[in-house]
Amino acid sequence: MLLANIAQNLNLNPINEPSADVEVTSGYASDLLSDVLAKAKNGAIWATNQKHINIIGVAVMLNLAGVIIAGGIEPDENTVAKAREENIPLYITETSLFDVAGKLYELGLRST
Amino acid sequence: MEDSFVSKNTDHGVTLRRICEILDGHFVCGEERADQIISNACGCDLMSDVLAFTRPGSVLLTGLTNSQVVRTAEMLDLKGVVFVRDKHPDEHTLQMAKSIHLVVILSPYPLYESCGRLYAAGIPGCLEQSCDERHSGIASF
Amino acid sequence: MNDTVASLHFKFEVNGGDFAKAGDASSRVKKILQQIGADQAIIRRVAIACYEAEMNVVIHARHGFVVLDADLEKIIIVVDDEGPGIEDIELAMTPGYSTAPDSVREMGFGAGMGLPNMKSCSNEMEIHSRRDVGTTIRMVFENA
Amino acid sequence: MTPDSRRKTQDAGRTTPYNADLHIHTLLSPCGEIEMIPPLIVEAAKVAGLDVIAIADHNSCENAAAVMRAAEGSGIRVLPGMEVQSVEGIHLLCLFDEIEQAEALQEAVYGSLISLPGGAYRYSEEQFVVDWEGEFVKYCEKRIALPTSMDIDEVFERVAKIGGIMIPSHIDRQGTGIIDILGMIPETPDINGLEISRNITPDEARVRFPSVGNRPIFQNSDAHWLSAIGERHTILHMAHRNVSEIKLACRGVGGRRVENA
Amino acid sequence: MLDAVDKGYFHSVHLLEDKCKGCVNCIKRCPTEAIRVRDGKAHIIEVRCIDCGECVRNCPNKAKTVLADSMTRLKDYKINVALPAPAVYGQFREGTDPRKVLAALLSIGFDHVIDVAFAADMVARKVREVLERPMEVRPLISSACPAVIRLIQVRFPNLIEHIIPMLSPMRAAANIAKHEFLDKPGAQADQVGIWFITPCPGKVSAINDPEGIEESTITGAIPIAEVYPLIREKLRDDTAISAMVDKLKVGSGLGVGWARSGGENQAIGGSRQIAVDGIHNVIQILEEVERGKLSDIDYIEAQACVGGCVGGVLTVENSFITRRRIRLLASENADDVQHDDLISSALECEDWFRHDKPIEPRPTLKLDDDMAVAIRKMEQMERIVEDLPGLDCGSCGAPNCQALAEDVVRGLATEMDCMFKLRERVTELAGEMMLLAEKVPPAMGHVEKKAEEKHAVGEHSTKPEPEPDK
Repeated sequence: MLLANIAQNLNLNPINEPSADVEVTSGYASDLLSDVLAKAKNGAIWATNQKHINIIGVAVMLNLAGVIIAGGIEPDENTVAKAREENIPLYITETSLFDVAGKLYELGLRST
Repeated sequence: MEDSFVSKNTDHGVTLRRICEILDGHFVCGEERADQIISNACGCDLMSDVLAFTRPGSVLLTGLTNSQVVRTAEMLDLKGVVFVRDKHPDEHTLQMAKSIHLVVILSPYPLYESCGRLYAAGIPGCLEQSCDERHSGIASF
Repeated sequence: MNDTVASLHFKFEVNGGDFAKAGDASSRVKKILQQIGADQAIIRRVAIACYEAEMNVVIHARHGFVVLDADLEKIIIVVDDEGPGIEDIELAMTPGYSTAPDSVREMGFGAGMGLPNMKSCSNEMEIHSRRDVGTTIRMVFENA
Repeated sequence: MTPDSRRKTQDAGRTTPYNADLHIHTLLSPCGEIEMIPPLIVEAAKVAGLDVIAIADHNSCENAAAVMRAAEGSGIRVLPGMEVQSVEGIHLLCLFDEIEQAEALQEAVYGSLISLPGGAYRYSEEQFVVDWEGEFVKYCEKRIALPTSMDIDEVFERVAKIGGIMIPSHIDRQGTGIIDILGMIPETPDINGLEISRNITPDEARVRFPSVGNRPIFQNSDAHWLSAIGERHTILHMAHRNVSEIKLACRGVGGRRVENA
Repeated sequence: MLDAVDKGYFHSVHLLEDKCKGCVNCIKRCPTEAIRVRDGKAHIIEVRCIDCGECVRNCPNKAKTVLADSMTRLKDYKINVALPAPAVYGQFREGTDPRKVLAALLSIGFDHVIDVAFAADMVARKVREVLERPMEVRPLISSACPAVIRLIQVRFPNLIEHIIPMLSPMRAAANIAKHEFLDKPGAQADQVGIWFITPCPGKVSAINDPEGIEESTITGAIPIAEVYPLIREKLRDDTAISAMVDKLKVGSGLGVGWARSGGENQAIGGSRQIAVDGIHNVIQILEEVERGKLSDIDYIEAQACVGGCVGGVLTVENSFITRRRIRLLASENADDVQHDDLISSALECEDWFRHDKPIEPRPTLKLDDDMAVAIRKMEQMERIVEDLPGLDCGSCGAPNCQALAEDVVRGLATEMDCMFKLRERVTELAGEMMLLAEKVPPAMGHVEKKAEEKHAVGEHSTKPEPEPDK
């Protein structure tokens, strides 16, 4: 599934979208970055309530398809800057993490 | 004189027992209260956000297993907590949960999958609020 | 009210959203009624009704007043607020109906029993409400 | 620190090894045992042969002054502090020299905490403020066991501005340690030192968590009951027992250093 | 003068006049506003005092004292029975066998001992029975703490019906003692002394002025602090008492647990219960009960002292340490209920647990018996309050401006007791005197000009301070 479809379906607000023509293969939701590092797959879209700059670092390391900051949380400035620098797609949404995960799941994205 | 916090959309809710089934989970405490009806769910590992978001009477799904989760649940009057990814709470946390009669479920699925399954079963999240409302919500404690 | 009749009049301010002070006005009302030697059962009814009304102001309105008038025959509580008003009073009188935000429910308020409670505690109750202007609730308790 | 004062402290001469346990809770913390009252904490620290202890309750320093007073004449230096929980859920040990500094941080922390509606009785845990003899003074009416709304950078900046030191607590712990939550030690802020829990050795920590790098590692007891006090400690080679010396020890200035016991 | 309203209730809390420095610490902390400072000394308004001991705890000069009985009274009786409060066990080192404490009591002058913790075990069962019965009144409030009962009588007379119709463990223990030593043929009541070993002044008063029962079986109350050194001495070399241990009957850990906050609920079992400790917290909870807010709760364990009975002012050890010890005892010996035979026979004796007369309200707030007069006084009071600075400084001897106004309409004080009113009045008088001083005979000249000057000065000096905020 393309990132563009997801962004449209979930009505996500793009903060950094170098290209929406990215294939998303799975979904992941967590606020514990170590958990993400251990369990999330390459090409996953990751939904979180974290806004710390390290989320971009994790996305780079795992080669994630994108990061969604849920729950109406505004990312830190340096997080946004880092996302731009590293070309990591970053979205925000007012929707809660539960609903974001639910909607991604409904679109057919599994965690494995 | 007091009703028991039954909210309007009770009809659409499901029981904690059903939630446990959907998540292929099992109860670690509070099973005697598993027939309570849940109308909303919240998935989160940050207790600060749980505090800001969650409706009383909801169920919380989380990968965090420390005693903060139970404190938060108590404070928000949550009906149950699901620890995802088969994470076991420690003894202290479990004791606390028992003392406040909290329903605790362990699910083998990660947070993402657990949220997805419940969402697919028609359980809504806690309604989104604007940032302003969230802050005023906190200030009013 | 006639000057020759023993009567008293008190007015207390209530601020919307101020949960720390919520209940102060009702506590004062209760104490005053105890001081004038009102019947314990009536005091209790007034205390419950007045508290519910005061909480409504704290939860829903911006600002309001609790006014107590009492003489040998009657105790009258008027709670007057500037707030959103009640859209459908009949619906609001249904036990369990509540528009309280969830953030206040875990404090044990907003269970939707406020108005029905007030009605059952008082001998007479009138509600006047205008949308986006405010609500006035007048409750009369026979002091006998 | 100005170049001038740095020179002065560098010139302070010989260092002494001090046994330090910089992470002790009192009965104020909801998870702290009720036996954790000031006179008994000081007594236990004496028995454990500690020279420096720090009182670090969750998000509060309301019992720190009482322990400082209880330690008067005991020869033990008590640093006031607290264990702040950032909005991310990270536990951060914040230590100061003077109670006023700790109170300045506490004011900011309290500003972002939730008050207990209607007193402590509603909750299953109690938070006690006591005097130096351990007698009840009041209940603390803030939910100190829950996170603040300050993020880690804000906590760091505030602590630095007040003149204290911020050390992420038990970095190896799940759910509350910085590594579990942020995946690795972030590049900023410029963290002086890290604390590990009792469950791991400093060497293991450096292997398991490469982002620790060569930052100095503290090991404290994180005591919640009396018998735990001093069960883990760190040897600080410093000229004096104060926070600026601890900072210098973290940087290894003038022979000062953080040694693992 | 304040004592004129006294209706003769017994009180154990008293003032040591020579130690009182007239500071206002006690009046500020008193939960029933029962203390005033007059002529530099605190006075307790007896009808309002609930003997909670809060003033004893807060007096920096140790000027409040508790009148209780002393060990010397044992010699007046042929047979002496001790009823030790469970809090006694918390006073001694961790690991001290409760039975040794009972044995020590037997070796310091008592002939028999009935463990109150054992009575608590029975009361807990009885309370559970009551809670399981469907009843209209909810929540029920524990009757174990006498200060709470008095608080309800004085400040919450509405809630008397919420007090569980069940005697406290102390009373139940006394009834067992009565059964064993007084109801036996040939027993001579005046030769048997039954002594409660008390952690608090509330129990002392309850014994001397019982609520809900016609007659107190208990002879007197001896403070834990008095027996503590005697028991400790015996425990130090325990060979002598160890032999006695086997014969002693002790309550279960859960019964002992009643000594700490939360222990009573733990012993009773159930979920819709709350425990509240500290008199000011108890007041908050009772306010909520009165507003009908806690009707989903079955039972409230309420104790006036922080931490429960172990926090009583007549105990010795730090209450946090004792609380921990009690908790350990409760978990170690939870199931260790001895002598089931006595328990079962006791549980059949309904009389041991029942009040035999209603608990009466003691409302003290009423300004006058005639409501019309009371309303007028209320109006007058409000006018006075409006005129007072509203600082609640306490320097008039009343805890706050409202209380001073009330004292004024009751004829117990004057507005001039207020420092600020007095200062205002003095300034006013000074101004008048100035004016009078200007009234020199016209023949002496310069009258108008001088008066103008002085008046201007006078105006400045009439407002030496900004008006305090209301």
